[in-house]
Amino acid sequence: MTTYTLLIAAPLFFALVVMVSGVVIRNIFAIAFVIGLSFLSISNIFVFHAPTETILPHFFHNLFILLDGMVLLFFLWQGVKTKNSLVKIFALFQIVLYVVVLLLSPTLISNDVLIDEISSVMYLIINIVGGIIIVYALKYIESEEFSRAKKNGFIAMLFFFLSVMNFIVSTNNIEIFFLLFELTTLCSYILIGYRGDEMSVLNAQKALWMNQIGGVAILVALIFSILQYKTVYFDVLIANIDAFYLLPIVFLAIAAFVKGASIPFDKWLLGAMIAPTPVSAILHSATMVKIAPYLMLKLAPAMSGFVSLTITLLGTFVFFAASLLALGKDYFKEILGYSTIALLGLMMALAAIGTPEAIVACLTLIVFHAISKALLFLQAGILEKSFHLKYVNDIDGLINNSPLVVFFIIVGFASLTIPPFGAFIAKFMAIETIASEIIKNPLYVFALIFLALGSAFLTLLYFKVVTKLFVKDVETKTVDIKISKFYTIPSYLLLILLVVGIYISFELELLSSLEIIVPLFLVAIVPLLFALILFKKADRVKEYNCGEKDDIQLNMYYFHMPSVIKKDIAIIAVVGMCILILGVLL
Amino acid sequence: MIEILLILFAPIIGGFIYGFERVVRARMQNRQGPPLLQPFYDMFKLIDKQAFIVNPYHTILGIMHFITLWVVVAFIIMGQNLLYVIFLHLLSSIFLILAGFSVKSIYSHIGSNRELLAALAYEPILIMIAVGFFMVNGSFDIAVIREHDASIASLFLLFLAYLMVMPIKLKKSPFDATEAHQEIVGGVEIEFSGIFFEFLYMAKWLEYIFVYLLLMLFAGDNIFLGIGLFIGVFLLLNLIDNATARIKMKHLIKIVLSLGLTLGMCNLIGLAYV
Amino acid sequence: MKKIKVSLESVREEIESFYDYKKWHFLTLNGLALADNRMEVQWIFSKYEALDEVVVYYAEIEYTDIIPSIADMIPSAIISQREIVDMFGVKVDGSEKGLYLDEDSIQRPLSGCAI
Amino acid sequence: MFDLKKYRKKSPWILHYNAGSCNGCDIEILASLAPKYDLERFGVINTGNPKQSDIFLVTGPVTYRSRERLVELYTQMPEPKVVIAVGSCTCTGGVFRDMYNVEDGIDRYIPVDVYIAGCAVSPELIIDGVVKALEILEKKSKEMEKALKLFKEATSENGVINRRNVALKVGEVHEEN
Amino acid sequence: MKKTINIPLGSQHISLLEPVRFKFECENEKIISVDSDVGFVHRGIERACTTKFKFDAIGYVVARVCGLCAITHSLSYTAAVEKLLGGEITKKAKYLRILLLELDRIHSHMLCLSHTCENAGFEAMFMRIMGDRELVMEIQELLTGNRVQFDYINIGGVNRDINSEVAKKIIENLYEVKQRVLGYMDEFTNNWSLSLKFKGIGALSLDDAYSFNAIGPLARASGLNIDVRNEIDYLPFNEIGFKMQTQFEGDINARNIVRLNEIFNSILMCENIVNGLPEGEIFTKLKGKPNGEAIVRFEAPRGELMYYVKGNGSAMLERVRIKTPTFACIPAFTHIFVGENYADAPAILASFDPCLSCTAK
Amino acid sequence: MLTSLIKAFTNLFKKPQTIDYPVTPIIKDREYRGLIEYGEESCIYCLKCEKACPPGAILFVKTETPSENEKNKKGLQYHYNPYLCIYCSECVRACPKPDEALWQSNKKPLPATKEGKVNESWFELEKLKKTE
Ligand code: NFV
Ligand code: SF4
Ligand code: SF4
Ligand code: SF4
Repeated sequence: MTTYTLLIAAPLFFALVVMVSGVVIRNIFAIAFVIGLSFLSISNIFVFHAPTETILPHFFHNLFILLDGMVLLFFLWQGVKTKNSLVKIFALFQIVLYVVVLLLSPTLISNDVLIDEISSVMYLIINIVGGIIIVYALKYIESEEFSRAKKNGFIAMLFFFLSVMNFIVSTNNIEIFFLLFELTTLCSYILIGYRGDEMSVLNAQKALWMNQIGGVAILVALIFSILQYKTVYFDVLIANIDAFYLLPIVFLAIAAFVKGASIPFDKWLLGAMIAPTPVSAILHSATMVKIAPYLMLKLAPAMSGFVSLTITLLGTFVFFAASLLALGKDYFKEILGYSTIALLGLMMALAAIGTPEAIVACLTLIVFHAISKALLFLQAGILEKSFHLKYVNDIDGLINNSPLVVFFIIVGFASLTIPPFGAFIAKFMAIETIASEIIKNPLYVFALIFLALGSAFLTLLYFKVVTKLFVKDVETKTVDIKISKFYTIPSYLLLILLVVGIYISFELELLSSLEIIVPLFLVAIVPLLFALILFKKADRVKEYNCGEKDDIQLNMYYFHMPSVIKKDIAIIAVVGMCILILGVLL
Repeated sequence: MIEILLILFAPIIGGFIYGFERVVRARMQNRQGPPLLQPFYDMFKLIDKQAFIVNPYHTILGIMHFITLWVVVAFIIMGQNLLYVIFLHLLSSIFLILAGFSVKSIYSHIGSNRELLAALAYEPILIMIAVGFFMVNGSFDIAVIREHDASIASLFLLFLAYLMVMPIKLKKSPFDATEAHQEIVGGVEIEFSGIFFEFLYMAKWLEYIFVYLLLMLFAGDNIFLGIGLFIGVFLLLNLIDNATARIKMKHLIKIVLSLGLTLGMCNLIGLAYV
Repeated sequence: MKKIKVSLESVREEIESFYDYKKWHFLTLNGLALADNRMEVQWIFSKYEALDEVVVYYAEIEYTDIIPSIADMIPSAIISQREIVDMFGVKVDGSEKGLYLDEDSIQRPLSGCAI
Repeated sequence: MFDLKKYRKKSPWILHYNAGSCNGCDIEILASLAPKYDLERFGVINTGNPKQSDIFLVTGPVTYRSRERLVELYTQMPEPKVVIAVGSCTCTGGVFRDMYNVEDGIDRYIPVDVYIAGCAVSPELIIDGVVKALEILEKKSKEMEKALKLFKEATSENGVINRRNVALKVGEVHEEN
Repeated sequence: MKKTINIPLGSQHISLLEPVRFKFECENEKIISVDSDVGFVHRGIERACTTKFKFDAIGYVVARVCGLCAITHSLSYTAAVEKLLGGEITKKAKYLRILLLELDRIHSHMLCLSHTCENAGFEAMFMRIMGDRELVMEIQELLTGNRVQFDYINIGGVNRDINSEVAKKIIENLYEVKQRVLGYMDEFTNNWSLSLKFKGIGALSLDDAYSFNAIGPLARASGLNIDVRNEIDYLPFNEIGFKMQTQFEGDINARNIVRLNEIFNSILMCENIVNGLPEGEIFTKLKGKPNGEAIVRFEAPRGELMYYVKGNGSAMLERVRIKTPTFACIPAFTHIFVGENYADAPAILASFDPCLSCTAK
Repeated sequence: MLTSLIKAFTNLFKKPQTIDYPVTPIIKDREYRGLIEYGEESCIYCLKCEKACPPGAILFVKTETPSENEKNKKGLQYHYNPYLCIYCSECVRACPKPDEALWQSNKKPLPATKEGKVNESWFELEKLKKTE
């Protein structure tokens, strides 16, 4: 048995086990499973030498077709049941297209499973970060008011999700990819609608129909691919690609945009906030949306010239626009959501550029983004559960109550902005690649501008949150509020991952050692100083308030985003995509 | 060796520039002005004074701002990657902004907010300048840029854009809304006192060094051109400082961002075609 | 200077019928301590672009009386009303104390009975 | 030895508070910052921020509303600091002496180091006063200034100096004497 | 969810000369409501005038209501007492009174302009105007012996005579000032950054000016023709070339232009006075004690100042009521602030030229 | 804006307007209203100045050792507080013998320090005066 089969099969089994047991046993099992999965994914790296290739037996193909049919019919049924015409239409559309695909039988056969470096990296993220989130979810779900079975089902679903994700990054067959794509849609549909109230159901449906657009796009791509290249395999498709017939690639890219919740498909990811926080965490960091950059990376070798440029521009535009839109938000998770969308845009842009440097940058960003976002979402959950806070405006002076959470939040945001963390490295490398790209094609200047503006907006955005944490008066006393170990330990683990990540980027020499060590030192020295120097002896006085003594009311500036801007941005994005398709068609 | 000396004495050189500028400004306003060494007198006085703190974070972040800025200057002098330097400089601003946010003082808060918005305005332009240097010299390394010929001719539009960034960083009108003594009493620095304020005060000197070192990059390996640029821009900045009022944050962002980005874009596209 | 005596009840009507905001402007509300615990309140108006045409409406009241407010007709009167409340300790409709005086300073200093 | 104390004299930063004056002295302070008298040549900066100032220029007899603000600003100034009473009315009450809403001069509330007479003081007098104040500043220790007779004891809880609400009300003063 | 910030301006603030307290409630930096407290400088002069000082000393006391418009205060009070005492003062005394009144207006307006510039972040302009203002201060000192509190006006006339040397100096300096002010005019109309700061900011419409009873430059900038110099006859303003200055925009810039034009007009008046000074005594002794009531209005630099004086035939007066221009304008001020940017607030405030020591007395 | 630029530039090469006070002290104008001075010999002790002074900066207080002026029947001593005086010169105008007994000089009042006990000593005098 190869590792990948274990990675795919084991979580399925875990899901079943977790389903049946009681709390304590379930927790023990789940933790054990997570540890196991992590080890597996790590060992995969060490075992890994050359790409693994496997052709699955015919039986599996039939099974998958059956499953696919079931999933699509389920969607249709859901559409009928909830009377949501969009869901219905897209489900029907998919069924029709799927039938067409099945009728056209491809001739060029290749491996169904192909595991390369990128997959191995994805394994790491999915299993380790995802696993950590599951551990966190164990406690989180206990604080909700659901039946025992439903709670267990939740954990099981998460494991199932991991399995699907593990598979999706190993497959080479676009048909299987389509199935798994639909399965993730299904998972997210169930998880988002998990709470079962009106809002959840609505948002789940939104996620459903939007993700089905991705399915449609994949199917269209499949059809074009079969018609022109007679294959349903990524590697064959990419190897035989004809620079004048990129339609399948473009449609796959659009599917990626849908999964990556790029503008204008951003609604579903934001709607997903309604679900329990671990769901958001897992969607944003380890699973689901990560399909988008992964797919792009897979397609990268096939892209060139116009397509590469347009997707880069689109990606950077999304980066810019999403961070702009996020400025108008107040809800903590929503801010995180938009920043995910933005960074996904950047990842896809980087993947589309496709130079080796860009791909390294993209991978770094994927890894670090997963860790940081997971960390931040866990904190969002803690804020919700332990402090009953949701809006950034309310987290005034959190540092007085829980320095630990504040520390985590700050580390989370810092790791997305400042050197020497991976997100920074990626941004840095992105600028470098784009800069060298401009020499070839001046239109990349716009990508640069979007990137520069977007990163400035993102910084601004992170401050929107960080601002409020610190506020401390001369007189306020610090009251420590205890937080459950189940919450803090996953955070610590993620923190360790971050450090490991920095170490690895140090090893890989993504930046010169000086460039990593110095800022790391600078950043790390601050909490140390916090801990060591308390200025016990220094005299303290009140803040200057014009000599007055009444209470001060503080707030970060807020940015009102008129809906016109939102509409304009969506229109620009749609137009961009149309240009992409039209340009390829012509 | 000389580099190490330069790094060590960077704040002092900055202090001289600052002191000289105060004299020049006074003269431009028809006044006698303080002595040239005034910044150092201030420094010694501040060291000697009682220091109040509001909370420890505030103080530490303020000190970190100074240290990081020093590191930035050191990196420039050592000829590191320009893009990296710009980001590191952003880190130093971030420390300052966080410091401003960490106290419960309204003016400090507004100052931080404005500082943040100002960073929004000048960061993209600085990045474009770095890219411009890359396109001319084929490298982001400052050491390489210093060895090449003066790039001011090919980067002239970006140079103009940089001229707009300088007053923001040096807190000079018309773009000094972040400090705005008459509105928010100095903004971020308001709650610092005594020796802790001293760090911020010296950070200002380092800011001078940072800004003018970046300016000198436009002159490449031509030292005389560099000095000429320094003197010319120094005079120009002070003249403009004395001929304009402070404009609002809103206008600042609009002007700097739109004008700066257009200039930068034209320049980069032009470079790509040439 | 023309002085017109009014009673407290009718002052609002008188002023309403007389005051045209494009012709007259309200100067101030004046108070005057009289003997035996009475005071005189004066509403002083002057005419735009006329040679020294000042009209004074006045009423003699007790300190316990409530003076009607004219702030709805003449928004700028609000501050004079607050002043007279502070200085004489009388009540004016809708005007609270505390324009000048703190709790611990001498109250109603201009009235005959400062405390 | 390198004596830091002598630099106090060279960089006095001022804070100006108007505790109820008639403006006459305030505009003269402004005038003394202006080109003709140019206090900045002594290193003076008008910081407007108590936490960074050394010299407290007060004008006006203290009105009731200003008392607490005056004390608040005074406590926010780090040591060593000097207080200059600018103008006759600040020194002793001037014409406003015995009016019902003022206290006669600011030295009822905070210790005054230099008194400048004049109504209004002219910029030369202000410069004289500042120069005098600088001499005093150089000799001052960094001890926290002693409370005045109109102060209650300053309370200090775990390092936080709190002198708010410490100015006695007028009635209380008489009781004490 | 609260998104507003409360920004205090005062009571001690570097952009303020005097303690006044505004508490702005802001959305971001846009002011949505204003809370003001103006009573910091209340000293109780009105009461002291009736209990502590005799009527002939009050002229010097009310001058200490405010250092900027001291001359108007003592003049108004004196005029009121002279009205009660009956009797006429000499023409020369009247001319000298106007001379000082207008000089005071010039220096007060220059102060206001420079302060507005400083609060708009234009330090150089502040220094420039303050430097030129010394020219006016110089002649004031020559004329009266003090730079700010002139104590020049006495019941029955003025305290000091003017000699030819001083007259020459006045003409010289005023000519110089005129040249400088022409330069400001250019700066205020043409400077790009100042127009961003001043044009269209802090505007008061004509209708609002009427309904809020705005006075002084504030009203004249909105096009409301109110200038007490036009409405009184105890001093011969019209003889010496007074002209009303109005603008129509009502914003900071219009106020500045009104002030600049008034400076020109005042300079003209001063020159006319010095050139055509009649011969005669400067002081006539007025006998008796004030009895009856009198209302006197004068145009202070900030607008209409009103004195109500009531005497009962003894040396102690019964009531002195001071209505100052700023006091009457406070409601208008708070109205103007709403909707503006906090970044503009100091400049707007300075452009009102508020005088709190006048307001609170 | 251009004029300002030019102005600033030319100012750079001009001699600044600043006067060199206090290194070279300026002599105040002859007419400057400075400290009130008192000529003991010519005073006729009519106390008009004391009454006329608005803030009460002139006090005539009884002492043990009065000066040898035959007009001084009550044994009074002239006291003057420059820190209370508002330099209005009302006292001089009230004095029957201006320029001899009481006149306003053009001397500037000196700044006092804490040691000067500006207020305390004057309070004592006022108390003495009240108890008379
Ligand atoms: N308000 C006022 Fe005055 C004036 N002008 C008034 O009478 O300044 Ni202090
Ligand atoms: S001393 Fe005189 S001029 Fe100065 S503030 Fe007091 S009253 Fe006004
Ligand atoms: S000048 Fe005025 S205040 Fe001074 S002593 Fe004479 S009368 Fe009194
Ligand atoms: S008024 Fe003149 S003469 Fe009379 S006591 Fe005073 S100083 Fe002496």
